[in-house]
Amino acid sequence: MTGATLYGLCAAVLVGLGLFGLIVHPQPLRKILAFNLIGSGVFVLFGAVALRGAAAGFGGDPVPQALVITGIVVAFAATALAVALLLRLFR
Amino acid sequence: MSLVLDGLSILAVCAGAFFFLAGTVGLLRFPDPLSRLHALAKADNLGLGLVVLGLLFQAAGLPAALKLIGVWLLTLLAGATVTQLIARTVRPTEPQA
Amino acid sequence: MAFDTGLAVVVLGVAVWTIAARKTVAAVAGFVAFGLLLALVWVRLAAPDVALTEAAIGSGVTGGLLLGAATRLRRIEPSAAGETLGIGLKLAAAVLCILVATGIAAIVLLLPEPAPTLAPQVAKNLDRTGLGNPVTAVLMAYRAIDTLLEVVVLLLALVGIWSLAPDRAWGGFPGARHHADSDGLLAFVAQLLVPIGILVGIHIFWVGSTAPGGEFQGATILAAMWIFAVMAGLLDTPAVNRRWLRLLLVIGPAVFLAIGLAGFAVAGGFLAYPEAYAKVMILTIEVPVTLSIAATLALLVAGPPERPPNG
Amino acid sequence: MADFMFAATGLVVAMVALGLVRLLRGPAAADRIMAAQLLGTGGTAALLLLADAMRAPGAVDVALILALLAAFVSVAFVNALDRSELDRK
Amino acid sequence: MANYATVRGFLLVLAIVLPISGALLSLVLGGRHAERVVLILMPAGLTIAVVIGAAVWSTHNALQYFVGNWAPPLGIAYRADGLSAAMMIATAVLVCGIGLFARSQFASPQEAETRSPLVFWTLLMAVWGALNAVFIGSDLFNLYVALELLTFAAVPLVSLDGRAETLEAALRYLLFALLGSILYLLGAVLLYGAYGTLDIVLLSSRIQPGPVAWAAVSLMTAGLLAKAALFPFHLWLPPAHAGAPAPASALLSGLVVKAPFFLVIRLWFDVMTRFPEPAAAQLLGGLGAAAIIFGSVLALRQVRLKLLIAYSTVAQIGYLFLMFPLAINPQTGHPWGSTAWTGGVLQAISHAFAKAAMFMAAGLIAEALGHDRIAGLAGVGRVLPITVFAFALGGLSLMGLPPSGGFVAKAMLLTAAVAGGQWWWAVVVLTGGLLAGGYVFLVLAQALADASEPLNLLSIISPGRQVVVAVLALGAVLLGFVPLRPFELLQIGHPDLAMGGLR
Repeated sequence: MTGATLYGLCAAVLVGLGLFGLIVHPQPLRKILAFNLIGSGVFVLFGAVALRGAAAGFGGDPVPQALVITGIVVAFAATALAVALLLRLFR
Repeated sequence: MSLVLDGLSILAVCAGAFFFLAGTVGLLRFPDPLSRLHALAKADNLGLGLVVLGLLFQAAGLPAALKLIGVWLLTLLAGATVTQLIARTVRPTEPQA
Repeated sequence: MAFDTGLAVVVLGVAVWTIAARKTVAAVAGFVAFGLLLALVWVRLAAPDVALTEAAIGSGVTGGLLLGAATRLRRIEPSAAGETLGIGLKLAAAVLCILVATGIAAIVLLLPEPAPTLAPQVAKNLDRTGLGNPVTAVLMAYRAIDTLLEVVVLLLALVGIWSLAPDRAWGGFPGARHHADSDGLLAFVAQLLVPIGILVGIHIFWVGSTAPGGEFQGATILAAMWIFAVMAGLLDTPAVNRRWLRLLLVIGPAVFLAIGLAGFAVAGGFLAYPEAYAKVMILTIEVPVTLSIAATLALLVAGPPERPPNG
Repeated sequence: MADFMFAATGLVVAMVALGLVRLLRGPAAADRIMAAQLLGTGGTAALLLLADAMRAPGAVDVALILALLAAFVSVAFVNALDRSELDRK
Repeated sequence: MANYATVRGFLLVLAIVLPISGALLSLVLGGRHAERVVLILMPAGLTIAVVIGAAVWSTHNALQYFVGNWAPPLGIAYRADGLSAAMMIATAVLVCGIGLFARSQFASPQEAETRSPLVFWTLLMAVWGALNAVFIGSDLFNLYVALELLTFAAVPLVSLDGRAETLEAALRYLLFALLGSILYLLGAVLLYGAYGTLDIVLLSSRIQPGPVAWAAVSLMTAGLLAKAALFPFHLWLPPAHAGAPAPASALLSGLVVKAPFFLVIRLWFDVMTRFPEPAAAQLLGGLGAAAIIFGSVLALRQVRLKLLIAYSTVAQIGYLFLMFPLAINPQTGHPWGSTAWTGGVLQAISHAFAKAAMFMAAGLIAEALGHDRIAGLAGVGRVLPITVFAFALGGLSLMGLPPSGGFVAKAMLLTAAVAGGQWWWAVVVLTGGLLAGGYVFLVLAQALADASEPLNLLSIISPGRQVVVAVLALGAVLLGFVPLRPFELLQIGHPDLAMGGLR
């Protein structure tokens, strides 16, 4: 098994775990946390895909790597908005 | 020459790893927060210091070496502060998180 | 390989913890650790640019934000929690999630060999962007419109957070006013650390055109340092109705748009750069964008205005 | 040498993972911050070692950021503790 | 020719850049200027949409533009086919209507800037830009960013009044939307990993039937369904759409939920164009049918007008998804030629007009009476005749009665169902129409009844706002008078389609 496959499988488990947390946890903050876990899983999957595409002297395909950077920033914005809503709701 | 440097690296990194081990054991085994704090503050800074020392023998050039030392100094500084801040929160009425 | 397997196991273990922990604060603490371990994973995935982003945003700022929220909510949340699922539904959810995970895992194993990749195309056109870092080339040239829209996404999230302010506090100051602590320790350290952090942030931004780094990573560090200074009582958050603040927030996307439109005139297309000036134009975009992102990220963490503008 | 560095990285990660138990169990908030601190330092060390093992100098910058932001997270946590006291009043 | 291509490409860029600039300007100028910026940009945006539509119509070809002159797969393409153009025009008209309607509710402050006007005007522009980006997007990741843009613009509109219940609705909406986006992204990365491109056109030629494509498309569809609030993911919609201020409800119910639906069309008819999957299409149709029945029955049981309209949205979204089993059917030939496809899209557009008008009508009624309890509506017909008339016109379209866009749409779906030998969908369409008739009648019967005592009006509603609502409702009706030929616009940009024509 290659590193890319290993981390790809790891990503699959992360998505499953996060999905479970999102469904079963009643508290919103735990749901937000679980959403971040799913997000991380998806991003690692991007990383595994990038690593598989290593070529032209690059350690990985730069396109999916760049997409992950965008994705992480968007996920942060989502988390910040959700947390602000939550704090306002329970204040 | 490179063999000697490698040897020194291995020695220092091993010593560093040992301090991390000690810090972790302290964190897990010591009975109260304050003694855990002391164990940790010493161990992790020394551990990182030794690891940095070990890596210095391998450093590619002066800028790289300076960067390594910079990382260590930064951690030292941050660690000292945070230790102080934590000590302040450890009071009889401390909140249970 | 043994190292990777070990790392993957630890990552999954911590992930399980963040889902399974009973206390929210503990789960969030687990998530911070998770982010840190992911930074290691990204280094192993030969993606240092992403590792920087994960360390800065994924673990650092998100961690700070969530820890803050969990701590503030810990007394209220248990009582406010909705209904818990019954054991049967939980089991059904578990089965569903295992199915999804297995499915994705199977797809991972089925992905074609050799893997399709755009790396050669990225490399072939790298000269035309004047950049040395392929990831920055993707973000600022090939897929620049993604980046432009993303900066706007961040701004919208901020507008959304501001919209949660009470009407009387509109235009006012986000968050509580922090005062320097009694022994001045935090303020002292902030005075020491913040300048260093700003230098590190600028460094990470600056090397981004040739080496791992870039505007998002640099901006996040700048934002963290600013929040640090606020927490230490060195600064207050700015009132959100200040014109300079609005300008600071908008200058990045505005310059991005302007240079993009200028591309029609000088290079025959939106967000196209003439080869000779590509690097200069990209840098001209990146500097204000970094400032805007830093301000936006910091204010996202600061939250909605809580104190009215005049008093 | 790379093998040794990988092994050392693995060892430090393992130590950090063990320290996590304290992070997760608490009981006091202080314990969690302490463990987070160990995590930051250990993570920094692991990244530096990994940078050497993989000949990836970019990872040193990651370590730098981690060192900087570990302090930030700890301070944010302490700060939130104060704030939650404030909320209660 | 090259010059012409640049000019046309400029239009596509402008369709996104103009509203986004509007949002930025509103934010930076603030105060009274936010509203002015929007009012100035509205006609410009409408013009752009119409010109794009005209260009597509006259060239009988999709407009295409490579951003930064980087061709896919490395770069990102924008592409406007007939469907994009139709959606953009409808969006532009509705945004203008909503903007005019919202002027008094979100009137600009005389002195200091106030919260809700600034947020509303900024986000109105942002929603517009995001919708256009979705409609002309041709790159799966760029579409993800556009969807997130839409989410962040839409969620704060829900909780604009700051009440706890709307905050809760906004949070729930956000969580559903985020789950939807992340599932969509998961599918996208699988497709990239297998085929090395995110561009829809390239992907459609490279994709092969098999577990990878199948899993990716299912994940993306599931995510989009969560965002489109298709049964059983509809739980977030009623509180969110009913809780928002009326102009925001109109925007959310009329337009925002159509964006994920639009992307499901893109996925199923553009990406998977060579591999129709009738069984999966039947499943989508089944969910749609469940949504129609379930949403309509729940709408009948509501006591508050805005919630009734919100549940009706749940039902009407169901109709949209009937086009999948009807269009992807071995017996009716290629999907693009099929009546069902046109009917489904027409349903999306006419529902947008009808629903926007109904939500705004409900808003006016609530503003006048101070409540929106259906049982207390007696006498409203006398006080706000134009408003109630507009509500009735919108209702016509929901029921599918002539003359209305809804009638033509539903008639097309019915025809396709009968022609394709899938009579069970016809039963669903008819039942849904009857139930819609029930809940619309419920409201009208109350509103047109004589009040037992004189109505106590909280505020006088200006005729201008009532007229705006009536014009939008008339738009839904007028769609029913459009002769069939212009509907060919919807099919431009799909080479395999010209042969099919309308049956």
